[in-house]
Amino acid sequence: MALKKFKLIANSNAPIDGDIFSPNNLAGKNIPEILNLETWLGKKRVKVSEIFEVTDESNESEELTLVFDGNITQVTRVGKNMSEGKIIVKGSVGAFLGIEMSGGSIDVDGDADTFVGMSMKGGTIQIKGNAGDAIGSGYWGSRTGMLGGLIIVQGNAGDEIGRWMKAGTIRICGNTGILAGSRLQGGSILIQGNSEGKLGASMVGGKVVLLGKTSSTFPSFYISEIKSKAKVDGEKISGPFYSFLGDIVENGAGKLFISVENNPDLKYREDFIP
Amino acid sequence: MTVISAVLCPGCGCLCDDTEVTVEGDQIVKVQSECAVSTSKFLNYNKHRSTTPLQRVNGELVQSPLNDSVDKIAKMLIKADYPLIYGWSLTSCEAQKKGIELAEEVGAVIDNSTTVCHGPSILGFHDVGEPTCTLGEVRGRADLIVYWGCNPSSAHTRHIKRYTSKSTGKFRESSERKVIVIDVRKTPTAKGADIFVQVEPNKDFELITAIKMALQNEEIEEKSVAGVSIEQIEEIAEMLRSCEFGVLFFGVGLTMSEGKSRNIDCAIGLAQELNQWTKFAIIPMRGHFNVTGANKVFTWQTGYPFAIDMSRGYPKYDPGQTTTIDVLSRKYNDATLVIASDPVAHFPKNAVQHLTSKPLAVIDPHLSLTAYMADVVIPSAFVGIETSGTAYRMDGIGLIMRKVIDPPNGILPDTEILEMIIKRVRELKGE
Amino acid sequence: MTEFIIRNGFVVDPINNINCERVDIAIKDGKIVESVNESNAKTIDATDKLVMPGGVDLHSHIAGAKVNAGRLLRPEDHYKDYEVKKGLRRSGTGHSIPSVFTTGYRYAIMGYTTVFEPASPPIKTIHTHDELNDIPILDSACFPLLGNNWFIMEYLKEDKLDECAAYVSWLMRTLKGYAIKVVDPGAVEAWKWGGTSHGYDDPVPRFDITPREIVRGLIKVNKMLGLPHPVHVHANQLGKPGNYKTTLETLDSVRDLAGDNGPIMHLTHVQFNAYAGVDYPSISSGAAEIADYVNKNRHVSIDIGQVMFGDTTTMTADGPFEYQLFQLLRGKWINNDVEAETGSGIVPITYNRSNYVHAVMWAIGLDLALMIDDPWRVFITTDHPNGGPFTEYPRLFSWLMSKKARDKLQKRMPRLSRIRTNLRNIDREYTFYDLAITTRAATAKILGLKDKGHLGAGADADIAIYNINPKEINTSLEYKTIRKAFSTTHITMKEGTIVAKEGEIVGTPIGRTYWVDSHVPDDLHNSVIPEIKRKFEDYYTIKIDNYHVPESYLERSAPIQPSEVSAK
Amino acid sequence: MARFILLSGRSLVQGVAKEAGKFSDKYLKEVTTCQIDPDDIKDFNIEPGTNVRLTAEDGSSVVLKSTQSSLAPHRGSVFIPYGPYAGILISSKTGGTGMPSFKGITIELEPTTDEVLPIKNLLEVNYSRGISK
Repeated sequence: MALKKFKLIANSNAPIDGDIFSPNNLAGKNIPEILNLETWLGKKRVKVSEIFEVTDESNESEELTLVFDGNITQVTRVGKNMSEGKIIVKGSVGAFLGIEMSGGSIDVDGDADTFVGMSMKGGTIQIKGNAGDAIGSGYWGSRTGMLGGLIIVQGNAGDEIGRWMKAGTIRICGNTGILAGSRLQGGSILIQGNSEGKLGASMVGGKVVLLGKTSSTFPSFYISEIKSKAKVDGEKISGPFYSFLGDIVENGAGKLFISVENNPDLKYREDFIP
Repeated sequence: MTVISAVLCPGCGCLCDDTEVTVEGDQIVKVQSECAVSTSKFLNYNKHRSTTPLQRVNGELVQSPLNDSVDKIAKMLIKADYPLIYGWSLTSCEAQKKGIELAEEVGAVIDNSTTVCHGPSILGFHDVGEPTCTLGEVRGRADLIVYWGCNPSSAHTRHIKRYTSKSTGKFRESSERKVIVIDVRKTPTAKGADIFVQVEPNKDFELITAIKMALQNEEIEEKSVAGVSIEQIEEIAEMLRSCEFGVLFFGVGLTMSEGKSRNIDCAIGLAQELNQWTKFAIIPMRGHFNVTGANKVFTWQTGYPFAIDMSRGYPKYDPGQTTTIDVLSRKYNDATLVIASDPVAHFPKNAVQHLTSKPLAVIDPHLSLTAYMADVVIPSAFVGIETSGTAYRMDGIGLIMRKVIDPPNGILPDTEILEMIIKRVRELKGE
Repeated sequence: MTEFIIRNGFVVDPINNINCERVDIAIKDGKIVESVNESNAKTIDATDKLVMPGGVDLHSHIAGAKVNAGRLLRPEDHYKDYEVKKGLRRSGTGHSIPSVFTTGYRYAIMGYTTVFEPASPPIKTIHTHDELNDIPILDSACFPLLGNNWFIMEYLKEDKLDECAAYVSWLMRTLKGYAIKVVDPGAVEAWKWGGTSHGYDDPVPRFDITPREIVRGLIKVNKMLGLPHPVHVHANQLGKPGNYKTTLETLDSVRDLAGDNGPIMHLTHVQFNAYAGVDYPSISSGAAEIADYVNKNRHVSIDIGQVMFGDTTTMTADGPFEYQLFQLLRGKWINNDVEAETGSGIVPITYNRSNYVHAVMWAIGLDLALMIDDPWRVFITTDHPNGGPFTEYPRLFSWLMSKKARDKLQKRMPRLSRIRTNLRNIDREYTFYDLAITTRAATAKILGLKDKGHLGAGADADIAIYNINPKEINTSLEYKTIRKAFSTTHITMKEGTIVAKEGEIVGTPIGRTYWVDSHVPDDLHNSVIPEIKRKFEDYYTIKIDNYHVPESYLERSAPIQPSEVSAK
Repeated sequence: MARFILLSGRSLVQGVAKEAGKFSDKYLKEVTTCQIDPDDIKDFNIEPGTNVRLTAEDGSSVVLKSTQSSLAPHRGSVFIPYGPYAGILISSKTGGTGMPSFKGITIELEPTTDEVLPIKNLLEVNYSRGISK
């Protein structure tokens, strides 16, 4: 199969709808056909040829690979609905990356804007830089976030990651903002860095594991024990961890694991271990 | 001399409708109102305004003909790849409708100032709903009033007297009511409360959660939460649970601080849960006099309350992307029309930086700070003083605002200015 | 204005006793006329098509505070169902609670031209009119909610019927309202103190009046004022197993007030009030008992409030009902109590075919439609959007017209739901004539709209032409064709303007807003006004002057004169 | 230099003064005050009425006039009424909600001898185009 390379040449900073850029959608299309596809640059209906240079390169992979050369921060919804193939962004990318994707993989060298993997069902998204807010969440009002798949952020992530998430895994290698795992219903969130707080607010299920430190914990999480390891996606993560259950006020049975070593402030909670 | 009564006040979201205005010739000479903001508004509305449109020429704003200014705005919006139309909270529903029509016509993002006041309330509302009531229900029944992160004594000066603790309703004397104020500072409202609870900044979510725990008789494994003692938390919970009709008013103290939309989600959840024990409602304290109307009109015409992207000819709603601050900070928009709002006076620095680096037009009765930085300014008539129109009170009651005085010669209402722009846009597009 | 002749269609016009006959219809100045000058008139060829009067929906929540709150609550309901601006067509969003423009277009595309909003909190009626003004094409009106109104409860408690009538009359005129609407009488006031259960004879807290007294009082008032529509009642105990008894009690409580002029009470979305059983696991159909009562008593009409499977949004002035639904579903919940008048609640719901309770509800709606013999007194609604969005009507029509269609679906529902309802034993199938009665002729009649629901000379030229040949189709078997045909008209005409053509919007005239210009004798009026003003100051947080909806506020005002003013 | 939490919000005077015009002295005076807790004033040796410089995390800064808060105690937080001065310090990070952080952001505060800029100059210094007139 082929590799298609895209270079952004738009002379406007208006948002571009990238929903046509998925391996599913471009499979079997040649360069002229791709250049002739239409999308939106702000309010203007444009041909791909007006905003991208596209070149063909063969590779050995059996799957179609789309490579974006350089920053495409104004391009949103890249990889929408994709179920196969690969997208590589050699730079930073706009919001809604991999929205509703169910398979395949997306690699971003730079940063990603908000709502990475919104309503995602499967597949893998990997961000080498930082990612914005509400990773793995769902559409407003739907009370359903990510349903499956894996999101890895090598850098830091914003607020409210995994909001309303039901299944799948989010791994943040750096730090996160507030409210990671808020309204979490299932799935796992692993934060290797620090959390700015309000961890797991209103969660009812699923698991949040924090290796770094958090400024505070909610009173509505009850400590149950100190565990030496936490499991995320079958992988055993070494602790020890304070293991909490919550969010009590939501009748929640979510699990919150917080590093003992990095959170000496929480020592007083040990008195409450049943 | 004419005395006009039952005048609606365009001062704030309370939309008090018992103002009496005395007009002599072309001047308002007297205002009967118990509110300093209202009096100031009626007596000063006519200052700091231009009576002709202005355009920027060589860096200076100079007087310009109306038609030419309309033409400039139409062209600016047509030419832009991603225009933004922002404001709407200080004008009528009729003008807001024209705004949607214009946005649809030019493919703009249209947003109202909800985006920087109660936007998070709406986002929280999308997830959980809201048990609420009109202000008359509060006056008629409530024996417990909670003000959380709001300061009506300063921002909604007659709220307490007209609707809550100092009012008397069919089933409730003012003496039977208790007031709890929860805020980060001991505000003037707090000083008049039965109980003041000082919450640490950014810890409202934690405090609401702790109150829920106390309601559910869950043990709190802390000595205090958010700077509030467990004893006081339990006391508040008991008051909430045992009242006959309680209402929680919340302000931007809750929507703007850490947690934003989740604070509201959590607070609404508290109000919903309290209905197991008693009757409980929650009401947002809306600031600008018709920001509620902007949400209503936008919603019935498009399905969404704010942050609507019309760039593809249909309403698309992606708060966090299509919200004004997010559009500006990503430098997406390449032209802006501001109407009935003054973002330069309130927005964060880098948002204003982008706003003022691209073509900018303003429609406003005042020469606002934004107007001073604009390329085109069209002065408009004051809604609720110089022109009539519908507005919605903070609790969703629609009221028709009166016109009490004529605008200066040549000054048109927003509706007419917008109609002219729409017409010009259609002409230029060859429709 | 253009003149038209619609030629060669098969016309179904029950009011004029026309049943699938080839009749040409002449149109001039927005009205149907005996004939037009054929050389000037444009011909619309309706050969082998079905021609009916425009649809008249008497109960559909399309405008006002709670409808809009529903839209606001549910961006997820409509973000994938949108309409792009195109020509005359404004953009919008749809699914269960469409935005205003989309509401008008979608109704018009299905051949409906008159749709009434059945619940307007009086103090929020400016809002209702705001939206009705913005709904294109459709003629409309709104019913003020009066069943929990403080003035009314006080007047009726004190037996001040004349004063009550004067108040209602003032209200209709002040608000530009059309009919008296009663929702869960007395119980909403009780709910304002947190009470959630209220029987027909339970006194309202602090008012000491029962729902029975409120309903009877308002029916008397309605008669005194000669309002064009019977009192429109949403009965107590909605949604509760066993509630069919309350429904029968309500119907029978006003039998002695009946006259010779047909129904005095319209009981709405009766499906939700026709449950036997004692709890949800034992819920079953009480439709037979209600149908039997309606068949035997001419003082009542009903609409069914059919449940359609899928996701929708329940919304009603019945706040206590929605609170109980919230307790059951634990999802989103809105409650909004309105000062001195009424309340409302909203809860999203997904009706699921394999859910026993939902399957029973589904069958009950059809039980009612098929077991009540007189199509002039049973109307087809989904109580949009409570039972399902109005856009589901074509599917509902296909079930009414084809036993095969409903049997096929019911086979895939829980067995008990089939046993505990009547539908499986009902063979009746609606004809096109029945359908035309129940969706336009009878609804126009019960609303008192003389120019609607028929195609005789003098009627408004509101016409739906469907792509179906009623002479050739076997409706029992070809239910999919029925569904398709009623989804999209060939042509919809509103007052002589072609508004929709094969699913495209081609005209967007402004619809009328009907209201009743009700009056009582001056001396009576003058005697109550001071008291109304005094109480108003106490009960409300706005000035009485600002309660008023001026006639000029309506985009297109259509006042109706009541038939007689008979207050003593 | 001390770290504080910044709260910006409406004040009655600001509400009344803005109706009198955003170039009025009254408005300027109100929106350029920084209200500090009396104990913080003592601890950090700030003379009420003297100027202080507030600097946000991104380096943006404004000079305001310090005043002793009448709504104390609120140690660790300072209050500025809404206005273009507060705007300079506020972050446009919305957390995916559209709402910038008007309240609860961290700032550095230090005494300064620099003057409080008039509004016109404030806008000229911070934005790409000046104001006219």
